[in-house]
Parts: sequence; C-alpha cells; structure tokens
Amino acid sequence: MHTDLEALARQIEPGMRIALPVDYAGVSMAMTRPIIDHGASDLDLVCVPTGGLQVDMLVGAGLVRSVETSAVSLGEAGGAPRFNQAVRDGSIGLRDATCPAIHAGLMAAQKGSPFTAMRGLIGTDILKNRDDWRVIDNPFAQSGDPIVLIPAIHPDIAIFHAPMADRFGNVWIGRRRELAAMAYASKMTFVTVERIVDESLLASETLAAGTLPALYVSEIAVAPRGAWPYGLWGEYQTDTAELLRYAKAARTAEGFAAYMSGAVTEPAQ
Amino acid sequence: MHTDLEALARQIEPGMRIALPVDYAGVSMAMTRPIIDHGASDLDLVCVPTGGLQVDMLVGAGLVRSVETSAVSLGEAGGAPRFNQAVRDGSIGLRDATCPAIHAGLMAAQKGSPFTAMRGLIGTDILKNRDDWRVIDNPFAQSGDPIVLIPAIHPDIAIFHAPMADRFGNVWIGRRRELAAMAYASKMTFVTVERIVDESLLASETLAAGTLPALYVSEIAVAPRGAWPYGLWGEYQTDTAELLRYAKAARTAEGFAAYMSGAVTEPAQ
Amino acid sequence: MTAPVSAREILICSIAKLLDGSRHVAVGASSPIPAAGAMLLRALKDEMRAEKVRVSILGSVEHNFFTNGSAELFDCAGQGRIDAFFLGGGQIDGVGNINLVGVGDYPRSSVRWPGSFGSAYLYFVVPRVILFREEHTPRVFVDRVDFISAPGVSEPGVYRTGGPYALLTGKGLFSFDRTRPGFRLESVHPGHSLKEIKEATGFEFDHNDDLSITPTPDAATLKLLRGRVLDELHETYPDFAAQMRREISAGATSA
Amino acid sequence: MTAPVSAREILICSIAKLLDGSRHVAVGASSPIPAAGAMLLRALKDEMRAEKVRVSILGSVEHNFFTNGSAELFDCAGQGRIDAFFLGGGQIDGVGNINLVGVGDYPRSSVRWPGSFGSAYLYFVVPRVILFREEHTPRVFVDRVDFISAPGVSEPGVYRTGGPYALLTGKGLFSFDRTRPGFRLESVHPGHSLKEIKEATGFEFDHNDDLSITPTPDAATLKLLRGRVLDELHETYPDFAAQMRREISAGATSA
Repeated sequence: MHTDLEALARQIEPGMRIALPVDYAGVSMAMTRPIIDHGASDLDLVCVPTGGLQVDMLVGAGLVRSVETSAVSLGEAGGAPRFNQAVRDGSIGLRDATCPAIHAGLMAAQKGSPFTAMRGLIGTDILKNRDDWRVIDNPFAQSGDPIVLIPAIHPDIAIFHAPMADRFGNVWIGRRRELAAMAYASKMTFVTVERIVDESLLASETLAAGTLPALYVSEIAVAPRGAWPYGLWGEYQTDTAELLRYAKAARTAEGFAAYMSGAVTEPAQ
Repeated sequence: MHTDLEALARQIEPGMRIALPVDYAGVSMAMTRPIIDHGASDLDLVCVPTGGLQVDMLVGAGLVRSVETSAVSLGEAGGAPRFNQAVRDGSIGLRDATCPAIHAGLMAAQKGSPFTAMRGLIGTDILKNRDDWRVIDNPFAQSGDPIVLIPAIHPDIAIFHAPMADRFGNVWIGRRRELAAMAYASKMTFVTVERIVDESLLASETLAAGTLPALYVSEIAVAPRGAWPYGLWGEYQTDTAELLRYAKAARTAEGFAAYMSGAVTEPAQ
Repeated sequence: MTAPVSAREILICSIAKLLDGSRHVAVGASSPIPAAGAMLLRALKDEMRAEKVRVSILGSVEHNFFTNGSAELFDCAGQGRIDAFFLGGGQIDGVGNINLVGVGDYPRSSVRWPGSFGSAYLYFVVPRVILFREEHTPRVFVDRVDFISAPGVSEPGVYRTGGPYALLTGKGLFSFDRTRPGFRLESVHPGHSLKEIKEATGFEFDHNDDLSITPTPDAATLKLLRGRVLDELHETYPDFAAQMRREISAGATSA
Repeated sequence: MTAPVSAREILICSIAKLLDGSRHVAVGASSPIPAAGAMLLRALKDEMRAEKVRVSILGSVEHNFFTNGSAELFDCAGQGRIDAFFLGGGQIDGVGNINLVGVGDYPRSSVRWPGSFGSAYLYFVVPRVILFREEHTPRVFVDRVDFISAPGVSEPGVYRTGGPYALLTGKGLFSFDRTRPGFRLESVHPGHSLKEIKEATGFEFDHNDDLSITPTPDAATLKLLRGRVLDELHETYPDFAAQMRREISAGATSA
C-alpha cells in the first residue's frame, strides 16, 4: 500500500481521466513531477471543481488532451499561463463547467446513477458547448420545466494530498468531503500524505468522522509538505511567493521549461 | 437556541412532515413523550431510512397519518406492534420505499433538485405502489433504459439526538452523515443532545469534520440519555430488555396505553 | 475429542464456499451465520496468503468501515465495490422474487413484516446475492410472493448487474439460473432428503437424479471456524458465538 | 481629526445597504470589499439588536461554517439558505449577462479568464446577487458579452429564484429591473459624473434626470467600519485591512 511517488506515476496510462482537487482542498503537488517524468499523455483532467498550478504544469508539459473544469487560475498569482496559452492555441480540449455541475457528475458516479439533475445552466454558453449534457422536461412539473442532467463522471484515477493515513490504508480528509466524492467516483485513488500514523483512524468516532476508508484508497505514499507551494488545511500555508515566481516564469514556454528544470521544485524544509 | 423539550414539541403542527433517523443513528426518544403530550396529529413520518420504537409509539398514540419508510421494526425485539396493527387496520397511509430511495429523496432536497435518479426498483411492487415516483427512459442511453426518478423529500422538521452541541448551535454528528442530510433537506431541525460544550465545534479541524453547522439547526435541547432505550454511538448501548418490555406490552392497544402511562418511561440514571 | 460438525457449521462453511472469489462481502445487521461465513472465507484466504477479503458488517463497530452515514452501503454497492450480499425474505418464490413486506393484499397486509430495507436496490447491483433463510417451509418458499420487494430477474434492457446467486436453507443448497429462470437443488444437507425438501418447497425446482450431500468441512477449516472465526464473531455477536461454543464443547464431551 | 471617507469605504457602506434584510450572506474567495460590506451589515444589526446576520466567507477559516466540502455552498444556495452573494465578470452586459470565461470566439478565447466558477448556478438560485466590479470601463461593461457564463434573466418557465439585484462599480450604483430587463443608474459616487459613466459604459441604462450622489456613511457607521469591521476583516484579509488602516491614518494626518 505504501509506495513511492514514481511507482504511483507509472500506473498512469495515456488517455486516462484524472480527477484533481481544488487548490485549498489538498493538491498532491508532490505527484506533479513524477507524473511529468513518467510522461503518460492525452490525459483528460477533471478539476474538482477548479484547477490551478498542477493543472497548469501538466498542460505546460504537454500531457493534457482535455480539461473539464469550472475555472483554472493561480489565485492571487493571477491567470494560469500555460493553460491560457493552450486555450489560445487550441491545443487542449475544453469542457467548461460550473462548480456544482462537477459535483453533480461525481455524485451520480458515487450513487451508481447515470446522471444527476441540476438547476441553473439554462441559457448559458456553458450548456450550449456541452453536448455531453442533456436537457429534459422535469417529469414532476405541471407545465414545461426544463432541467439539465449531468452525466456521471467516472475518473480512472483521483489524486490528492492529505494530512495523514494510517497503517491500514485509511486516509484522514477532515471536512474536505469532495476528496471522498472524488474517491467514490474513481476507479483508483492515489493519496500522498504528510505522515502515516500507527493507530487506526477508524478506532475513534472523532477521527473516523473525517476518514476516507481504505476501501476507496488504492495507493498511499508519504510526501512531507506534499502540497507545496499550495498550503494544506490545518498544516501549512500557501507559499504565494513561489506561486508568483512560477506565474512570472511560465508566461513563456521557455520560462516554463526553465522553471521546471530548475533546482527549486521542492519546498524548503 | 437552547430550550426545553415541551417548547420544541409545541412547534409541531398538525399535518407536518417529520423526518426521523434510523435506530442506531441517534433517535431523540426524549422528544417522543413531549410530542405525544402536545398531540399535533395527521403527521406524515419519513423514516431515514427505517423506523423503530419512536415511530411505533407515535402511531400507537394516533398522531400519524402516513409513514414513508423502508422498514419499521424493533430490531432484536421483533416487529413493531402498533405500526403492524395500524397496517392491518388500514388506519395509516403507507409509502413503502427502499433505503436508497429515501436517501435519494433527501439528496434531491439537499441539492435543490426536483428529483434524483436511482437504479433498481424496476419490477418491484414498491414502485407499483408509489404514484409519486416516475420512470423515464435514461436520455444518455443508446436504447431503452428505464430508470426511476425519486422526487425531493422536504420534511418540515427533522428531529434527532446527538452526543453534543456547542454554545453556538453547532451539533456534532460524527460519521452519521444521514443526520446532516436530514437537516439539509428539512425546513427546521430540532436536536436533543447529551451535553453542551463551551468551545466551538468548528474550532478544530478534527471535530469540525463531524459537525453539522448551526446554519442548519433550528433548536437544541439538552436531554441526557435522550436516545434511551436506544443506544447512542460512542456513548451508551441499546437497552434491549426495555425494548422487549415495550414489544410485549404494546401487542394490544390496552397494553400500549398501560406502558405509556407507566412510570418507567425514563432511563435509570 | 473433536465435536461433530453441527448443522450451523455446515451452513457457515457452505456460505464461505459460495463467497469464494469475492473481494468485498457486506453483511446486514443481525446476520450471524452469513457474517461467520464471510469471516471464514477471509480466514481461509489469509491462511492461503491469497488476496485479502474485506468484510463489512452493518451495525458492527469493529467490522464497519463506512464513514458516510447509512447511505454509504448503497453508494458502495452502486459503485460496484460490493461483490456479495445476503438477503432473506418472508416469502421467496421460484423465480427468485423476495417479499419482505407482508402477507395478503397490500397495503393492508394480514401479516406485516418490517419492510423491504435496501433489497429493491441491492438485489439489482450486487453481483452475488445469497438468499439465506433457515426456515424451509411452504409458507416461506411459495409459488408466487404476495408482494415483490425485489424481483429475481428483470426484463431485457433493465439495468441490472446483480441478482440471486444461490439459496441456502436449513435443508439444502440451491443455485439460481437467471436464464431459465429458476432454482436448482445442488445438495441436500446431511440428515435431510429430496422428498422432504420437495414437500417443504412451494415452487418447482431442478435437481439431478443422484443428489449430493452438502459437504462437511475438513479438519483445517473446522479448526479455523472454531478458533479465529468464533473469536472475531464474538465482537459483534457475543450471544451467538457463546452459544456455538457451548454446542461445540457439549458435542466434544458427548462424542 | 477623522480621516475623510474614502472611495472604498463608500463602496463598503453601499454594499451593507444593498444587503439589508439578508439573513445569510455568502462571499466568494478574494473579495475583501464585499466581505467588509457583509461584516458591516452584521455589525450594524448587532448594534440595533436586530436579527443576527450570518456571513460565510469562502476560503476563510474564521468565517467559513461549511463542513461538507466545496459542494456545500451550492447545496446551501439550492436549499434557499443563502440570501445574497456577489459575482463579478470580465464582461457584464446591459441585460445582466456575465462572462467569466474569455474574450473572442469560444473555445479559442484571445483572452482567457479563469472560468465560470459557480456563477451558472448561483445566479439562478440566490435571490440577491450583487454584481461588483470596481473597474468601470467599456471593455468590462459591454453591449453583449462574448460568452454567457450566467444570464441576467431567463425565459418564462425556467426555474429561477435568484438573479441580479444591483451593480456596483467604482463610479456608480445601478439597480436591475428584471422585467425590462436592464440596469438603472441609482447614484453616482462622489467625484464622478453621469457623462463619465455614460462614456465608460458600453450598454444603455436608465437614470433619473437629477441623479443622486452615492451617500457617504454617517459617523456611527464609519466608526463601526473603521473599528470592529476592520478587526474582523483582518483575520481573513490581513493585507487589505492593513492597507485600509494606513489610508485612514494618512487621511487623518493630512486632514
């Protein structure tokens, strides 16, 4: 169960659909470099529900075929430079969504349902550009009541970072329930953690309440400060200076390449 | 926010739809007597997803118009005598369901959706007897693929018992997430608790992970051993002897009346 | 003195065999014999150093790995993460329909059982549903159930990844053929006969002319069952485990 | 020496007024001025001993009361538990459409913004959506957005319990009329003019002939804003709060 990052990255195959969490939920930045080194391409990324540095890096490295997302940005550090360039170039497929639609697709997968109905969306250009979504007339309404159906999202792999796992493969996700939703919906789930604890996370009701059971976890690897330069809730803050450094460098393909080959791609301990 | 049980019961009006949790999730048995004393009738009960002693008592007291449930029983103590009698008499409306259909209805309400799609159910007599459910052809399928749509369940009040609340109205529900689902779906939520703690349950990530925020909680009342004779996870065990005593007494309407008027309707401290 | 194999032990071992190949077995509340069967399979696989078997027992603290409320079992099954589950029935008929609701005209059932629980979903999505009912009488095994909580088979086009796999009773073991559809008696438990089973069963079923006897466990399996499995079972079903232990020691003394 | 009221303070007080009557205000991440407005309303209601106002600030630890992951904001809004929210837009047009996606032909936008976030849902279900964009230029306020992230109004029959309520910019305050549909300039901020606003706005809008000036806060409100509200704001937006404090002390010195 506990393995190294490279071994995890090797399980990623070209054309896989990969679910990645929002900036503040626990991004496994530690996996980014091993994924790029491994080099499986034509990846379809699903951002839950938005993407940031990791998505930008994978796009910049040329591994991405499409991005399904409600947004991609570097937050305070501005727009996502390699993503934005790829949009201008038309070199990646875009599946623009809205946050609750991503959650709805994962929820359908979690429930084993083919779709989830959601309000909103009618009249948006998001809907107009999503030929994989459907609009039906709500069968419970007296008169015409169009409603959007979002099909289940079944990622091949969900990848995220969390504070801790136990020796039995359970992972503590706290109140970041979207990480559980990603794992429920995905065929495999790879988790990097700050540390492994000896006692079962299911042994106390208090910790169990925030635990994703091992049943949904395929692989765990230890990666201290593995979300860096993002922060990890309850553990450490975002390194905004590093995000800004990236944002500046990655304005050009050359700058991106220089940044990625540079020495500083690991956190200062 | 912190009030007494009778004051809570007085907010129940005839004809309201009341959501109650499964035996092991935290039944507010302490509210049962005040509800019966208050006497608001024609209640529509929603069991999440099954019912037990509390449902049987409310039915026995003549307050119930209909029960939506996946099952009603006293568990090890056998069938639910007043419920079963009411079924034979035809004196209550039955909306037989299956556990995930109840969860699906609450989920639709949680999401602000009119319905949730769910697999299963096709060809059952459950479906045949639910004219409030719909079957459509899955719009994402190539050929005919019937699927059931469960409409949102919007209870007027959810009532349950939990180990603790804080002074700010947050309630700790641990891994019993169905209690959160009930609260999300309901207009009002009344919670009885073993105790009130001083520090905010949202102050630590560990406790926050199992906390239902005050936003969803209308009223809290302290009721030590408030689930008795049911147990409360992490706190105390079910008093099976008492359940058996009830099961025996409530075989007849007279026995039920005698039990309810008897002295032993509170836990031995 | 090893105590003779009891009828219950044969049931438990039969269940372990039926579960073979499952990676994750879920067991409902108050089901000690299915739970023991699943635990026995897990113990056997551990002995063989084969892939671990996960056992989730609802209502257990030690063996319940769910953390997302009572919806999680159904979500988990819908995701295809549960390979085997157990269902019973107040009535079970020859095409695998089960009735957990009541006898007579619904809704005013003359006998009302608790209700369908999750059967109307789990029977559709758990690949290997084992029907387990110890009482083998014509009132349980009927020609046609009064209320279909969950159907044995579905029309073509209906989404269904699961269904009945076998029926285990106190008298015998049946397999289920979804194409026919119907049950086939595979073996008769020691001490019972085909004739007895036919009289006790309200529906037609297939069988071979020379019927097997349900096998009794070998010594190694029995040792595991009476040792590790009873220890594990004790955590969730202390009364049941204690009762089995008493049976075994009584049997050993009288043997 | 009380520092003169700053442009930002007028914005914050305008927001507090627009929010009046809301029981629960949600504020997106990186939105210090809307957050300050919501906190000011809460403080004002506390002073009046009126019903408490709940403020949820996404990305804040102190002011984020959600415990069910990033879906909870949307669930909460869908349940009707969020009365007011803020949206911006790279482009906003005269019928209240907002564009958070990009300029030019989608999908190959010549300028790409982050994306629609939750707007395509929240704009439909939050009763009082306040459009807030400080930059008031023709490139923001366009005749017709290039991409509709969320529409200002919907066809009859489309489920919609929410939508635009007002538009606040660095130059003025507009109300929104859903029936027309369109914006109406309600007041011009001190130091700006109708002519300037017309030139800076790419769409037509209604207005009175004698336009009001956006009011500046009274002394009590200003005291609350510069005291309790800045203290609270500091927890989530330390840089912004510090900057405002510097402005205030510089203003007090020069006044």
